Amino acid sequence: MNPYLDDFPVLKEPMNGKRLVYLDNAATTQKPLSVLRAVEDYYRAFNANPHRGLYELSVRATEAYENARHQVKEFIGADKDEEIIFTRNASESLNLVAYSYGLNFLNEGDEIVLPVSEHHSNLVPWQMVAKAKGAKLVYLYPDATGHLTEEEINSKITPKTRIVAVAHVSNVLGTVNPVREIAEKAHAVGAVVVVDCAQSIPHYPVNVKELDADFVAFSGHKMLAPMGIGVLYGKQELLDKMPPFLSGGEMIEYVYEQEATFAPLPQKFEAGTQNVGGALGLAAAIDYLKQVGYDTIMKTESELLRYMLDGMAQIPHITVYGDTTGATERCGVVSFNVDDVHPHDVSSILDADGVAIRAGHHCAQPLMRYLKVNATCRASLYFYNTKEDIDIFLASLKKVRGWLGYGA
Amino acid sequence: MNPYLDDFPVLKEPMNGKRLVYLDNAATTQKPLSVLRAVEDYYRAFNANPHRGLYELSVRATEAYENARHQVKEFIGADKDEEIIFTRNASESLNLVAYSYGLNFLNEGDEIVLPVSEHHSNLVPWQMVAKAKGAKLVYLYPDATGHLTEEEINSKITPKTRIVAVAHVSNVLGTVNPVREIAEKAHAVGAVVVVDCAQSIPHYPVNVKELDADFVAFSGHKMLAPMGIGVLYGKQELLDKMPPFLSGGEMIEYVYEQEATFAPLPQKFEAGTQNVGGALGLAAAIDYLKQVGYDTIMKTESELLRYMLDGMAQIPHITVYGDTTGATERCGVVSFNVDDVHPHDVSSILDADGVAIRAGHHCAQPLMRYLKVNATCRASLYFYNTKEDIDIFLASLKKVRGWLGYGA
Amino acid sequence: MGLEQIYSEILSEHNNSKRNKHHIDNPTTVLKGVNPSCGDEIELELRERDGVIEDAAFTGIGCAISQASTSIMIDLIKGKTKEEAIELSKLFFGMIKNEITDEDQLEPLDEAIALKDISHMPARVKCAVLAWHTLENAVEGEHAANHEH
Amino acid sequence: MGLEQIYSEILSEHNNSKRNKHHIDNPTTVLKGVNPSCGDEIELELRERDGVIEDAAFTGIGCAISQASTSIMIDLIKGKTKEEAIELSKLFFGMIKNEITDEDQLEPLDEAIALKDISHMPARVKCAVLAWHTLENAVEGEHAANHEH
Ligand SMILES: Cc1ncc(COP(=O)(O)O)c(C=O)c1O
Ligand SMILES: Cc1ncc(COP(=O)(O)O)c(C=O)c1O
Repeated sequence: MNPYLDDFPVLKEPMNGKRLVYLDNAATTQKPLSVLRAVEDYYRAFNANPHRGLYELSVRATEAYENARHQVKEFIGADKDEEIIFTRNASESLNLVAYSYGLNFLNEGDEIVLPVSEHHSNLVPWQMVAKAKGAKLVYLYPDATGHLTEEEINSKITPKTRIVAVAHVSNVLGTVNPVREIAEKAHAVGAVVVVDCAQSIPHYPVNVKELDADFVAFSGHKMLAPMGIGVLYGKQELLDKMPPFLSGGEMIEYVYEQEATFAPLPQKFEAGTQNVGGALGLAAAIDYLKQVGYDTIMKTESELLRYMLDGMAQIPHITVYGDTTGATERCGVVSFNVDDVHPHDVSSILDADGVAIRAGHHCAQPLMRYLKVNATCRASLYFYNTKEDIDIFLASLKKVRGWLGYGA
Repeated sequence: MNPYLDDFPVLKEPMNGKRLVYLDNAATTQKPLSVLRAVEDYYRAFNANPHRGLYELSVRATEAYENARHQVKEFIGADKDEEIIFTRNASESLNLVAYSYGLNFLNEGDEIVLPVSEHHSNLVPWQMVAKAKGAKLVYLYPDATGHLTEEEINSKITPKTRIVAVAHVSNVLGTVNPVREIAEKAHAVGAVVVVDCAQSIPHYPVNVKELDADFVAFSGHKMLAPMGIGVLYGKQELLDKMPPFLSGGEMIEYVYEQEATFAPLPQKFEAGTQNVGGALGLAAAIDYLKQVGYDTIMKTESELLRYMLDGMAQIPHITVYGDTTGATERCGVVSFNVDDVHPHDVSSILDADGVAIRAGHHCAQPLMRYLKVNATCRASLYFYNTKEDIDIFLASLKKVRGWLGYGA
Repeated sequence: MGLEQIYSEILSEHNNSKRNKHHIDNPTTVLKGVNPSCGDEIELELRERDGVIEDAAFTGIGCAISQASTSIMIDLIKGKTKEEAIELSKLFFGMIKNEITDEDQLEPLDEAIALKDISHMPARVKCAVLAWHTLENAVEGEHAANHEH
Repeated sequence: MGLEQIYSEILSEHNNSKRNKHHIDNPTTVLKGVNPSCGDEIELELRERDGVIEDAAFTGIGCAISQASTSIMIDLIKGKTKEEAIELSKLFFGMIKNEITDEDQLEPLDEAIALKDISHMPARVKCAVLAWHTLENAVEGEHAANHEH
């Protein structure tokens, strides 16, 4: 038995009369009871607007909020608490960089380099910047196993490059991108590196120093925390020179009728009342992750991944995209198709067996086009999944073509 | 006994050894158990990424999220669900309008009219727009009771006016602004009206049609809901012609390498994974507010307000700002000062008696300058407050000058 | 869920047979219908004469439900007047929204009744209605694809 | 909380008396210190000769804690060398951060010891340290007000 299941009540609820097999962890993870409790305790005992009040309740809320920031800082190995900005989700974090850095430090003809596999949230904001500033988007294309070759990286990152935006782990192929090598190359030409860690930090230790990232974005809800809280890490020297993004309460210093001066970091980038409950939920999620340990998480997931890929290899009429063997360093995200069956039908059929997978473009339409598919199915793992989950998934998958009147 | 106290556990926790007297409701309100339960139920039973999955769990999450939107729409009397955008807080809602409407539909020399009493969140974003577009900020100044006269409104709103930004209720003086009259005047000159309802909707019925507002912003956390969820209402014809603000997942239609097309409303303005738990918390808060009823809320608060103002009038050396008698239509927000005592000291001294009030500029520095004060104390009511709360507040307030060695 | 009812023989037959999936001669209307959120895309071709739909067919890609729904619709509307086609589409929307449940009333929908239980699969409703929305737009002369779901 | 200790006689006395609140003749350094978040603003004036702080005073507005803390500090540093003043400020920060608690060690702070319990009121710490941060900046020749809290 998986020792963590008891902490996730939703995984024990029957779904369509069957036990839920939750394999859409790349979309969002389930939340352990300790996280729910942390949020509830806050609202039950010391809910107040932080930073604003001088009274005890507000002081406690402020302390808890700032401790959560400190915990995030420690968790990702940043230098200072000021480098941690709380946002709503990874998308907002990336938009913050695009608006506040991109629109202010890019010029006509500058290039933004990014893999074609990026999630729309690390792609569409750069289209906006490119359009506004007359900059150019230059794409990196992966090889057949989903990997970016050194050659591809070296040929695309040039002295014209001002920004390299790259996911640590692809949400479609599970590929671990060579962020450190990309950052080295980017820094050699004076570009800044924006790393989307939305899909890595739930499964992999993320250390901003080791990645040598200038900015790092991720979402709480993909790493056991509640929805509505995200993080942007930025090197202080960069954040310091960037203008505010959202403006309003809390992020100011002096406000006159016609102009304003702004608070120091991190408040400069946190306008309005922040999601203290969410930040405390994220802190509790970090505690839980630490307790489980990345070693256990990686070991569990890579075993399950191999088991799943082996099982899928034995079912005819299935195409897996990217690395199909689990041989390279990759995360437990598997995109695939069933011959002649639309991914939406696959997903509906699996759902009838209580198996939750995702079907569609996974917010990565340029990659879909590059892979020459319209959509794919995607099964994604987390440490609370079990071999039994995979068995049920495989059994259901075997029946798919039959449902639609094809031979197996 | 106040029949609602049992629903708010934090109000029964002792604070500094005393019962908590929470009078900082304008900053954030406490949350009833039903709201906490709604959020927890979601995470325990059907947490999933909405809109993205075809499986049962995600369908349930999507339905619940869209029902919450529908409930907000009904609550504020909007025409269509599409006109309700979920944001992080009122500040983000106002920034969305500033960025997406202001930066795109204003030109040099255009004027933005706003009361000098606006919260920084409905003021600093307009400074940003004015600076970027060469537009001009024109301020409305209140009279001695805090009210905007017809004369002031008529003289400032002119054919040059493109935007009028106004709070329904001031977070410093509690004044109810004549939004309908302002909107009439603004529409007559073709300007759009942005109404900040952050301080009204917790206490007052808000109907976007009756206000004749083009945009309405508010925060969940000030109306019993969790932090991390806010609302922007916009008239569909306006939202339709505005470009997206945040970009990324969920808000797109087709994404190509160099360009993208965008989803219809409301998704166009909701990039990335949304705060479903927060939206359900807001829906539960609306249910709770409906159950209490605005009649009861307004009656309770106006009685408490009069009791408080009467009591304060009997304490020497106290100055109340704005309407000091409760004679005009106003909400239960009272800003005041104690002669010779800095508001921070007042707040610390009251805190020792378990009384939570706020001291400072209340995110309204231009108003502070206009009132010729550096800062004020602010006590703000909600329907769960009691006469006993006010008695404790008044008793503590009487002692303040003594603590600092002044005669009473 | 009634997956059996939905992925019934009729559906898989229509999905597999390419009977109605081709181009027609001299179409009077060609209209695209898309579901951006799931990537389904059909192109409906109609040839009308004197207000009657003489011939119809479609091309495009999509899931079994949208493909079968389109094919079944084409079987139904061929030889019907434009008004009759619009009546059928209203009946179809009524069935999918679970507003019309009476079997007798639904009778004119014939094979399309196999899609009745889609009303219990909200995520797939837009697959089932794509063809019918496109038809409505084609017949009523609107030239934009309908994005509603 | 120990509000009694904090709003003690010493504090209210220093807050009320305007003994150190004025301008001085021929100041060698004048430096502003601000707490934007609470609006406190002081201007510290020092006259140094041969490395000794001959005279000091302040003007400005703020809460009882920041006013008293400033006044007490001025009493303490007058006649001290710059190095001694910096030593005192380190001791003060140590006390406020609750890092130095030993009474004997704190002795040089004299009346300022009345502010010890501010360490339990995090929201007011920045009021207590404003003057001392301004002093540090003034003595070390930095010309920007210190925004840290
Ligand atoms: C009138 C008014 N507008 C806007 C806001 C901003 O709300 P939030 O901080 O939740 O974004 C507030 C509250 O702080 C307010 O009182
Ligand atoms: C790689 C990647 N980046 C960014 C995001 C966006 O995260 P969110 O939707 O929480 O903003 C996601 C998840 O959807 C993702 O998988």
